[in-house]
Amino acid sequence: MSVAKLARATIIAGALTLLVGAPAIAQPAARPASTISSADTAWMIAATALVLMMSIPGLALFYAGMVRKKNVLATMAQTLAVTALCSVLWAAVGYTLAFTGHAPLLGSFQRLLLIGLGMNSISPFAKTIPEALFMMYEMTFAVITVALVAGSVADRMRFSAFMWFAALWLVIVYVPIAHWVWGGGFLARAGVLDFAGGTVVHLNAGVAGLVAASMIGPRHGYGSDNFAPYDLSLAVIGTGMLWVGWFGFNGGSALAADSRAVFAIVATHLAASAGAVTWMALEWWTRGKPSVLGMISGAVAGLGTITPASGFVLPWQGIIIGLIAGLVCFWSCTWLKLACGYDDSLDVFGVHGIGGATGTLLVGVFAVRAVGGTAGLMEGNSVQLLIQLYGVVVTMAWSAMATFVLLKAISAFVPLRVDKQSEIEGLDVTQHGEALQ
Amino acid sequence: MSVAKLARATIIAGALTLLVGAPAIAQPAARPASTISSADTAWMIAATALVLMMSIPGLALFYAGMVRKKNVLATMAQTLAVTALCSVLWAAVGYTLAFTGHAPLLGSFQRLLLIGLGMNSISPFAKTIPEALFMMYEMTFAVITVALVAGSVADRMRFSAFMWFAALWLVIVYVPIAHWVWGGGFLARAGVLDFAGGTVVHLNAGVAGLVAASMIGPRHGYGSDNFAPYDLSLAVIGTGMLWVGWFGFNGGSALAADSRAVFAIVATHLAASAGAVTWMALEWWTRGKPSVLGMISGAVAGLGTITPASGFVLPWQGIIIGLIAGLVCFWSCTWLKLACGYDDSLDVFGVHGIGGATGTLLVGVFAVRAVGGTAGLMEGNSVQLLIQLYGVVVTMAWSAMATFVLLKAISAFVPLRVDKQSEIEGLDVTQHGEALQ
Amino acid sequence: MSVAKLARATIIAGALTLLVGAPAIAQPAARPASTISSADTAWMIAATALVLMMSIPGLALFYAGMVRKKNVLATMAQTLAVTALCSVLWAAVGYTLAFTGHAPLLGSFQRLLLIGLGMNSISPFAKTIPEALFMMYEMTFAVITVALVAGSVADRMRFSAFMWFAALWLVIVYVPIAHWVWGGGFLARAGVLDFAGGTVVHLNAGVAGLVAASMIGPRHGYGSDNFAPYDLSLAVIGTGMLWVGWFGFNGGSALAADSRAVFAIVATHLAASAGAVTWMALEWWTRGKPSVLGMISGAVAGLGTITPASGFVLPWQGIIIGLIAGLVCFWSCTWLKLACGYDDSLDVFGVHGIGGATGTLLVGVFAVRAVGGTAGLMEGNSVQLLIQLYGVVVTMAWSAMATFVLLKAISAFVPLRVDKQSEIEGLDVTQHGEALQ
Amino acid sequence: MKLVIAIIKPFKLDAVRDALVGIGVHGMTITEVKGYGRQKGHTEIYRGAEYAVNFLPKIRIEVAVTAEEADNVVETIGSAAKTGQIGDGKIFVVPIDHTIRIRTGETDADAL
Amino acid sequence: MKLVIAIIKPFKLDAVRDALVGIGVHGMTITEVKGYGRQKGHTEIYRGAEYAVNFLPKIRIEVAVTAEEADNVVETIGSAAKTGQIGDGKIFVVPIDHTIRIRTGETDADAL
Amino acid sequence: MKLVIAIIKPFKLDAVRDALVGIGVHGMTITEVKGYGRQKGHTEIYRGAEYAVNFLPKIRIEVAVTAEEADNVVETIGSAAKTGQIGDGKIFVVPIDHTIRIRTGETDADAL
Ligand SMILES: Nc1ncnc2c1ncn2[C@@H]1O[C@H](COP(=O)(O)OP(=O)(O)O)[C@@H](O)[C@H]1O
Ligand SMILES: Nc1ncnc2c1ncn2[C@@H]1O[C@H](COP(=O)(O)OP(=O)(O)O)[C@@H](O)[C@H]1O
Ligand SMILES: Nc1ncnc2c1ncn2[C@@H]1O[C@H](COP(=O)(O)OP(=O)(O)O)[C@@H](O)[C@H]1O
Repeated sequence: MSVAKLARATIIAGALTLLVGAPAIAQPAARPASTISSADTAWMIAATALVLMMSIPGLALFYAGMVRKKNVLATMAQTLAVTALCSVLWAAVGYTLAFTGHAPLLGSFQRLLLIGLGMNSISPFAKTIPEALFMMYEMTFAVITVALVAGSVADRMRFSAFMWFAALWLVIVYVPIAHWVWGGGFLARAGVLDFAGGTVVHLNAGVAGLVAASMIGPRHGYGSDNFAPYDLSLAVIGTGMLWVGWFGFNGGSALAADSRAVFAIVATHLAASAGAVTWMALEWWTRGKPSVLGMISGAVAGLGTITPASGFVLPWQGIIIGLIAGLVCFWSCTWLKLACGYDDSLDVFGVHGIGGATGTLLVGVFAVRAVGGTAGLMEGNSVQLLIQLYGVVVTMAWSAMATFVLLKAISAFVPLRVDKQSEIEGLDVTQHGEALQ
Repeated sequence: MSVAKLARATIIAGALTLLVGAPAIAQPAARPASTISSADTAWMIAATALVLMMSIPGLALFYAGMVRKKNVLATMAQTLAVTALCSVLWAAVGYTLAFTGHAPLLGSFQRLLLIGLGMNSISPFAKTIPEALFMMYEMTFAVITVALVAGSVADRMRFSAFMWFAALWLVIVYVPIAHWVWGGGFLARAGVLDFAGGTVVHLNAGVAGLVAASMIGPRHGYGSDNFAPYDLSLAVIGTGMLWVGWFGFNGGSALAADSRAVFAIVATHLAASAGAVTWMALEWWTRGKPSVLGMISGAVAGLGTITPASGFVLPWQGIIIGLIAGLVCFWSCTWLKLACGYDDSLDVFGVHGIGGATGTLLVGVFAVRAVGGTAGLMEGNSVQLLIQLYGVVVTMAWSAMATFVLLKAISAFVPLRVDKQSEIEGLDVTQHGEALQ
Repeated sequence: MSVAKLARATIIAGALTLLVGAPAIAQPAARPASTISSADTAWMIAATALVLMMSIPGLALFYAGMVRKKNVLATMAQTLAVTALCSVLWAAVGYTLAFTGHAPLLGSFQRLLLIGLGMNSISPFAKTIPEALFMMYEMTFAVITVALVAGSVADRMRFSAFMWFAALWLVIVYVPIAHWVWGGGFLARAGVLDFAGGTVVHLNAGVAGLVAASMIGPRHGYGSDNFAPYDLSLAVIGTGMLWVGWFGFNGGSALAADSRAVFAIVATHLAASAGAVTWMALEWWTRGKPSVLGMISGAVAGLGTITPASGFVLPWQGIIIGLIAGLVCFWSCTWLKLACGYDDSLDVFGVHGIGGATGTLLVGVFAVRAVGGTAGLMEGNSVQLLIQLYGVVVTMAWSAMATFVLLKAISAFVPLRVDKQSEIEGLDVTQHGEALQ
Repeated sequence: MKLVIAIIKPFKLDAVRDALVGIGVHGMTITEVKGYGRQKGHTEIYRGAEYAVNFLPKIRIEVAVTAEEADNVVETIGSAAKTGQIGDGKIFVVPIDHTIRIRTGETDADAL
Repeated sequence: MKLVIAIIKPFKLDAVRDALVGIGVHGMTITEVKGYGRQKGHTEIYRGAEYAVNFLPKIRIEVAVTAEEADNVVETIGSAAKTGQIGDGKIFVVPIDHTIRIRTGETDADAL
Repeated sequence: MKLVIAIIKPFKLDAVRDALVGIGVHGMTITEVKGYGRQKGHTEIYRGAEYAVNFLPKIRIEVAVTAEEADNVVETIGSAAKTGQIGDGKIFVVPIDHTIRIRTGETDADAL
């Protein structure tokens, strides 16, 4: 099978890269400290704080607000534990493998355990801020991507199995894709545009979530029991924090306090708004009532979809992209999911997967040369759409395949799912020994 | 009636302005990009994020924490939906009508749908940051003002009617006042000082809320049933976010990372603190116990009242203004409201309306030339107080009148209020089909 | 007794200082405005907002999420009221006594009521930002330190007594220690290193909490009744905000948007992560299940412990320090507390006291000259560890003694504790006349 | 002695309490319950799924009264709680053998 | 008339409701309760302390039925709620003197 | 068989449970309820308004026992729950026709 071949080739290539990448240690990335801009540093610290806030407490709330009472704390625990565990792993091996070296498939070991990271170090990817800040900023992206996946398997995945998954998935799935797209890897060289993570973050998490949800199977009672969220107000708070934090996510991806950051932020905000309005309108029209869950779903759909496009388009195009996001993600969450029958608990695939893919393709349509340096279909550069499609396909393939293999491997040691009785009793008590009163 | 005449004159003038304003399209506001300061941009992005956080999740929580269980989600939905809808409208027509052109009554169509807003565009109102950022920063003000109004009609207004109201009120009430005071309109020319929105935001929202609450009528059971908040802890979280976000609201209104921004922030924080302490003391004294609801009311009263004054006074004067805010707003929420008999559900008029008016007048008293360039009564410039009064009266008149006409018009198409049975059952279920468990 | 002698000597010395410090008023701290950096100002405003967010809503949530339903609002009220009251007091007397003048024991009255604080004022402690901003930044530290103490006496301290305590403790305990360590006092001169508050904030609050908890006595039902938290999800939200806000706490202590701020932030984040992972692992191992309460305890332990060290160590050393924090604080909360039998309700001593002391000592071990200018044991400067120990001992002594005397004095006028019936009924209703529904 | 158990619509609670106080009944105990009956619940929308919520919020009132008062109490509750619309609820009258007031140890009619 | 009171495990609610509807019982009232019995609760971990949580969440179902139906209802609930594991719960049958449907004023069997 | 229903002050729950276990009663079901009685509630302050909160939190305990044990159980609860202050609550004893243990199908005394 060609997939298997590709996998093998990739693994071998990865191994080679490590060898090839190693000599790069000799070339220090650090450059004269004088290029560090206090203003860019000021903004990027704030952006880093904003992105961390997206995970904790943002995503923790967003997810926990959509589950049943018995799983609220367990859902929060997943985000919390991922933040802690993956941060350490990112500093230890993730950053160096994603953002150093010149190999097409994987980075080098130049910054293993952050060795050599000094006060004056600067990454070639962010020349006006300290490298430590760039490392940290990218860390928050890694963390939230892993945490996003948890939504698909909420309410039933065993905590220990999820911890193994999080650690390994970070290194095996996230790090390579980050390197390919953002770390000078083969997708970057092919010209794939992804400003803040349409492929690396959202599509990647969505596909992994879909694979995981399919492998673990639907929740007990899916389709018959009432799975209404216990406390949607938590999800609304979480949405607010995600929305605000996304300014750091997309705006910070400009890596400077400049007009491009501002354009990214404005497009982001308008896309979130348009997404929320669209989903609200669709629900109002199809069901007679606009739900709060629908509004926040639309906002997050808009946010996820604009992510890859944000630094490449004009602010008002954010409205168009948000509108498309609302339509497409509404369709995927209400129709596609039912049609295919998988139980993606919190619609990670439906919102982030579909949204990330849509957004990545829309970069190829809407990209404006004056904003991000590259033109899209609308400005006559039709090939960019194909390049974007290439990025989407590669991301989906690797994410799906590697996630599948990884979960299979883990399940050989730890059951992925809690037993039925524990699932019914709730993960809060059975996994963590505590519960909401 | 002179009010009617004024209204007619205003409308005609407004129409003319549009014509007059149109030629202004020829004059590009964009100036050499070299004037953009990264540091100011860094701060203003952060300020914009902070002000957005004030609405979502800040205000959503603050309001939702003060209603009964059956209306928590519906209350959040109002803020959420306003944020989404009004953001799009602001980008489409609000910004251009408020902040471009030179007419005294209304702006121009120069930036309709953000046309012409480029990477190098700069607004004459904020010369060191990208115009897109200025547009976005002002957007967050428009959003929160509309969202504030919802508190007056909480627990009973029909969601569809509120959506119509929000969209139209933004354009018909908020945009003109913003132009008059901040966009170079006739109040600005008259010398009215309003640093961050005593008239435009707080008084405006408070008066509109009062009018709306009076027209819609009191809640079923008002004065007899127990309307105790379901979960005040939400309101406390919201207050914290409002308080912190207000640094962006008042500090950001300096539009630069400078000493004036800092002075505004310090005065703001001290006013909030003094307001909270004052309300706490008053309740302790009059009722024997200081309530948490009282403390947060006092803090928000202090914040709303210092808003117009923040960039014009010395930090320590914030304490005086906060103390006055606590006294005046406590009186309006406990005595005035009962005396007049209106049911302003979440005291938008009592806190924001009275606070905004008080603060705007106090600018005329306390303004310090060395801080904001204009002196007040204390420094011998007694005429400023009259100018401030003029600003207050005009804002109240337009806000009251236009809100009244607008609601009358809407009620011809959609009932403003839900039916009694739905009100009793709760807006969460009847308007949105969902509920807290 | 030598303690009594020390106390007397200190008090006399303090009195003298005031006299000595007074002449310093003649020397204006303000320097040419041209040294103000917009970029540093931009970052420090953001940092100030972040630290305020740590108190409200951060700490309010963190604490309220760990108490029983009947005390949730009262717990929030403590943080809220401290924020309001201590902010005003800090502006009035705290700042000037801590950060002006040259005396070794206490500051001067140069900035009493913020007199003389102008747009161009600059503090010698922060030369590139407006003095008003420095004053405000330090205010947020004072606030959170006082608020932290409340956790020890949660569920039983009378609100009025706590208000007296907060006001007096700020001036009598916090202000002197802040002056000694950060304001050029005798500990600073002795070379004690405390980047962001290992002694001044965490150890100080922890010791005061321990003394207060011991004096007030254990909660009714301690050791027998089920004290399980009512809504741990609040504590998780609070932890997220504390964690994110800590970037401002530790990063802002560099007082500039530079590499040192970045190093502090990275070390902080890694310590929090390592602390959380460690506590999680310990609980998993000793009890079979990792609790959410454990994870957040570990994160906060890591954060508190890295605080004094953050600007003196390398990022990866944050992992080591976080790991040690997790071990030591887990031990103090689970073993030490039980062994000694005090009821420190929310483990302020166990987490902040022990963590702050540990971190302060670890600075002496890990300090890296290239980061903060001073070397520690690992770089051969073994005397630094002794100096750190000196700082720890002095802080503990003053904090314990002064807190004890202060509480004794207050209890002569107001009972420190509510009566048993009120404690059983809950502080929400008995102290504030309101409750969660 | 009878225990009158009434399941009513939540928003009728205040009316029922006032009516009972009106006829001299000064004690009652209420519970938040959920009811299933002819009254069909509403449908909640959940991303991609609708769930019929069959159990609706109701209030369960328990009032212990002497056997003689029971009919009057039942009637009073019945008329105060009535809206005439489906879902108004039920009243059950159950016998009580003994009643005790904990504070005083009084029993039966004295204990009410 | 009998009031059948059953204490069951929460996750058995849907099964019990369906079974009752199956035998023609179309009304019931449920309450979230906590039960203490042979089934020992779990231990909750709280920083530095373990607390045994002895009261476990249960659902209390009340169904009013005619005396004839009572046995059938008891059996139906019993078999639908049974897992065979400790903590399955209990059923109590209590006599009812009168039943009234508030909406219509109908009484006894007509009121069910 | 009797169903002993006691309404008590929440903070007395642990004492009552321990006392019941002490006399060999090993099963009970509790519900969080609200009580209205002579004990007047507190007043809550709400911006510009005071509301009297009349319904106070109470705990409702249900214990099924054999007829012989009933008196002892009533006395035990009564003394454990007593504070002597208003609002201590009530105990009602109601007859039970049948009792069933769901897990085993045992009935009556065996089912307890
Ligand atoms: N047989 C029953 N046993 C116990 N409770 C019942 C029974 N039938 C109805 N109820 C309670 O009465 C409520 C109202 O019943 P419903 O059938 O909806 O309306 P109505 O009584 O007006 O016909 C239900 O929600 C349920 O709580
Ligand atoms: N004597 C009793 N009175 C009232 N409720 C009881 C009694 N005994 C048990 N229960 C209820 O039944 C539930 C199950 O009882 P338990 O002893 O745990 O299991 P089992 O009935 O299978 O032996 C308890 O949690 C409690 O709610
Ligand atoms: N007639 C009654 N029927 C049902 N419950 C009652 C009745 N009277 C009192 N109660 C319950 O007992 C509780 C205590 O009653 P109360 O009159 O306040 O004090 P006391 O019993 O000490 O006189 C009430 O809160 C209520 O829950």
